[in-house]
Amino acid sequence: MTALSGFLLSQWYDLRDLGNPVRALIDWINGWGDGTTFHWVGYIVAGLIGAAAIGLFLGIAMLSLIWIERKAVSRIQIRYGPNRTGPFGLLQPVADALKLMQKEALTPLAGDKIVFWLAPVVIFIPTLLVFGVLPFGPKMTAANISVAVLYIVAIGSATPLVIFMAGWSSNNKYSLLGAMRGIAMAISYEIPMVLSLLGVVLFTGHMDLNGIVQWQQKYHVWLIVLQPLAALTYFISASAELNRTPTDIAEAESEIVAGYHTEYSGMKFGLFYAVELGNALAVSGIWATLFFGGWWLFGLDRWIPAWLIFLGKMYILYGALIITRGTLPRLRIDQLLDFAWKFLLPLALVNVLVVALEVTIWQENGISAGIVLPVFAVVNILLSVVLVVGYVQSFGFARRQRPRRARLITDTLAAMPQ
Amino acid sequence: MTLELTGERVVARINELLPDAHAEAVGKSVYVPAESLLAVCEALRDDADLRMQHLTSMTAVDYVTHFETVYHVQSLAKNHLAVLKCRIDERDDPEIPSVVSVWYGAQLQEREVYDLFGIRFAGHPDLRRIFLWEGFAGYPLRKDFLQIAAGAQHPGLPHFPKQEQGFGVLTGPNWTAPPSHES
Amino acid sequence: MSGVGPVSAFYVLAVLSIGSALMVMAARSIIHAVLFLVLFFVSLAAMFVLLSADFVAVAQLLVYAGAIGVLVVFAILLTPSREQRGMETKFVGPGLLAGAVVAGTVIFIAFNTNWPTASNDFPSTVDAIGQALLNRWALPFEIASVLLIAAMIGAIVIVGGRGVDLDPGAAGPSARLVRRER
Amino acid sequence: MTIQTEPFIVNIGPQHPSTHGVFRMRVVLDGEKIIDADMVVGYLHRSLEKLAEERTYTQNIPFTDRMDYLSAMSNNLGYCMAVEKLAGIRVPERGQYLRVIMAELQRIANHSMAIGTFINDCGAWQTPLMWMFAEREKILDLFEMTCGARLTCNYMRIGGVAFDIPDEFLPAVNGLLDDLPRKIDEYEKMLMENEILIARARGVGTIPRDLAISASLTGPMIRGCGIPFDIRKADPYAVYDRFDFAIPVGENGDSYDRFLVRMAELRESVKILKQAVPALPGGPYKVDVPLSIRPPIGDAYARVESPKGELGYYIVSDGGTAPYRFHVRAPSYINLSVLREMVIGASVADSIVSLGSIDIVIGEVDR
Repeated sequence: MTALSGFLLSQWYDLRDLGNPVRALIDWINGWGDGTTFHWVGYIVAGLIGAAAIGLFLGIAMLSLIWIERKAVSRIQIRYGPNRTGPFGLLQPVADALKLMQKEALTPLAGDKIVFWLAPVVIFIPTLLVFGVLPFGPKMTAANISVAVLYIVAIGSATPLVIFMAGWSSNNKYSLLGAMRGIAMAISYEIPMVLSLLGVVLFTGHMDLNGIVQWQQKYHVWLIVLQPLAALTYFISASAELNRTPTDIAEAESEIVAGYHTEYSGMKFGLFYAVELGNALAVSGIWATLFFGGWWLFGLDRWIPAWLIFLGKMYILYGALIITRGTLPRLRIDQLLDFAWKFLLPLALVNVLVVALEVTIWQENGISAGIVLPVFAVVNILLSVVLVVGYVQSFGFARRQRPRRARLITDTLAAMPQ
Repeated sequence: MTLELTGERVVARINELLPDAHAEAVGKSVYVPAESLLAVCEALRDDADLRMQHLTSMTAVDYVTHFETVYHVQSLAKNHLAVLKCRIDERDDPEIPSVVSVWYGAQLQEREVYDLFGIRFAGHPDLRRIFLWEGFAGYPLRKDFLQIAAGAQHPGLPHFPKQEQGFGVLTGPNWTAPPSHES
Repeated sequence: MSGVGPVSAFYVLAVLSIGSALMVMAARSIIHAVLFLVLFFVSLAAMFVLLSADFVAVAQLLVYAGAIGVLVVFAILLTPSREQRGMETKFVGPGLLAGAVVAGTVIFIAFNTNWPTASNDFPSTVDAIGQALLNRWALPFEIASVLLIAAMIGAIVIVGGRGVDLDPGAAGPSARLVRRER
Repeated sequence: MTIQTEPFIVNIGPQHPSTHGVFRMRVVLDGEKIIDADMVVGYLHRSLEKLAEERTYTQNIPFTDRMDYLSAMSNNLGYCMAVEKLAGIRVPERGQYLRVIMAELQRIANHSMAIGTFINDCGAWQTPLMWMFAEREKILDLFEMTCGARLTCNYMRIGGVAFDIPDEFLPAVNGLLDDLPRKIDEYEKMLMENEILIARARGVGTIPRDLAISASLTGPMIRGCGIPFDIRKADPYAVYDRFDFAIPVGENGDSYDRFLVRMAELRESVKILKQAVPALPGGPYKVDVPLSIRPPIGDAYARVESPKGELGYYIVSDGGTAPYRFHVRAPSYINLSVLREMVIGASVADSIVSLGSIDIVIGEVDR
């Protein structure tokens, strides 16, 4: 038994990292012929495996997320949620998908048909591309590019354009309003998002996600401790771009029906729905990678497969998104933009300044990390608490001194205006 | 308990305020001639004694020989209620002054009466049909509405309102109903 | 740039970028033109990836596809619709002439410049760019940022405070829906 | 230099998630700002007033259920009171108490729904709606227990109520009454203190006090403006004058105040119920009234405080078995007359909040 497990763990199909078997396969292909002629086969096979893995993962993840989200939200809403299809309603997502596929795919007569058809397809691309750089394990990154953080931002910045495509081509006023709102919001929230990511990049000196995880592994600390402000601003601004409830102004159901995807039906709507979930998952994945150590879990990753740790973190953080969705009412667009420009942006700027100072102090003086990191952690946490609480107090949307209860009148006639 | 003012009481007050209003009391209600309706309503609203600030309900009744509009007005401060009625003898094109300038709340109720009884309210800022569409033939709450011979004409538009005039908002005072089948 | 993969990728991208650039001109609808423009930006970014210029590629995507594309879209949405329709222009001749001159110049430069050959060993471009921007070119960088901020504030001053002037009509129920003119 | 923009006409409704039925608001937008608004109703017009002229007085009771289908009991009550006033019928004590109990339960059910949908209109993802539904559900169970129907109860009769309550009704009501205050506390804590809700609803759809009076507003709409006008106090019907309760009023007349008023009214209704249920007397629950009653010639106007406001019935009798004229003063409809004032100048999002705070039911607007 020990021999078997030792063999398993030492061999290329070590399941702690699924990158190992793939690497072995590619190496084997590359070894064909004289060792260089068939490199292009390896090139293509590697690409195909990466794409297939992401596609498969996303497919399963989205199906599971539909169920998880519906179930969790229904618990918040004191109801049972799906419980008829399959055990615990587990087959509900499948049923949903089947239903959507069977539905008629309507195309507005006066709309722009090509763009209308293209939008739900194109909107999938950024989601897929983001998952391409997420490190599921030490060697489990489909594309380990050196500017991954910037890449994520760049990919995300393409989404508003697709939203616009969907909204404009529907030739529906609600859709157009939704598209305009979506673009305005995406532009505003990109700035605090980039700035909060800048804090992380400055602190770690890495722009590739694996490097950031390894940095956290090296100093044995999660970045949320060192960068609480960045974690907060990133979470808020990234989740704002997801079009989920507190910030779903682009598809605000009660105002503009469904925003940019009002006119979509059938599987085209299903794609938008899936992308929304996929993006939410991507954001929680990025959040987990940047601020919660990614696949690393205080040495436990030696025994637990790294990808399991990462998936666990990702799903737990996704829970935070579900809770915000289930509990908060929507903000108005001007309040949302105010929030981005007047609350998140200053906080993110302060964070960048503080990080720059700290990194300079650390690097220039060559102080050992053991001393400097705990100090930074305490300072940053205190600073972020003070800043957030103080700012909320002074910025607060509504003033404090307002009646929060209705006045009760027993003698109505006397209280009538004369 | 809201005091339901008797007709005499209200008429006495009206006669004090407006001697030539010719209001006349019948039981609990006050019959006001259409010519002095607006003046009476305004006086009742502004009178410190009655303070009829709140138009509770406004409707009309078709008595076949004549129409009657009924106004239930009340004072929140004094907690009393009076019933004003106004008789319209004309049937083909009944018209009566609008009280929207006195009570803003009459706006929708007068539109409803116009829609269902065909009583025109002179001075109403926005007199359009509300439940039925412009061009609906007949006024359903009139007692003779069902007497349209079956098959002779279906109430309704001969065609959709947008059919001829291009596009845009086509209901409203600038839009005239297309000629109906009757002619 | 050798090997089957990169070469085939290059040709695909070349066709894509030139094709989309042509379609920008040929598209009748201005929105389609913008979308083709964005496609062109994206294929150019992919081209940079092929040249191992990660940072430039991502910046291209971020700035051009993300920001400029969205800005152009916004500008189009905010202009009245009658100016959006593609129309025949009488400037075909001069346009062609100007295009030919520009193309000729570019081709001339391309063939007559002594392009330095890149080494095969690419260091991380991000590091180099970061060092260059914050050490050697720190002053121009800062001046550019100040200039941009000035432009931004200027734009806000020009636009802000001058709300759209539309008569909401008389208050009360007398105001009516405005008839849409065309 | 002025920026030229084109106004943009948007039809909010008739099929829109937030119009609570087939209501249509035609707005002219400048960007997101509403510069003009107009309402279009009538999609659900069933010509109730005409239909009623063809049916006997008793046959008309089920029609009233279908007006404000969220508060059928109050609708029944108002109609029966009008006919009783016309015919001079006195309802026995027990019938009066049962009517009050049912009307107050209905008020709780309706306000739960109103608050839930209002917060839904503010953009919450159905959570408050579901919570409020849980409470409403229990009350509908009580109705089902009493008269077999949950929504369109058809429970009141001219001269009393249709049936006596079953034995298990009172324990169930008492259980509910013990439970409700705690739940209301919970909801108040969750909803009224919510910063986003305050930001969304405060100062939105503000109605000046004099406009509120002039525009004949009633119910939570006028009470939100600080005017304690409530028929139960001003013109007590049934046995409301025997109970001790207060009228909650708001301060500024904005959407948030209307929400506060509804929230506080839940509590006041519980208070009334807690007094009415133990005091429920024995005896007959209705007087015998012929099915085709012929009230004397004349007219009568009776009104009740329905959850939406003053629900008045104006009935003219010609001495026959059917009303000569049957008019309903529908609170939702008349409350809509300030819609234009509320939404002009606001954004689309705010207009939805304003509309949600009126608490319209299209069945009642169109009748």
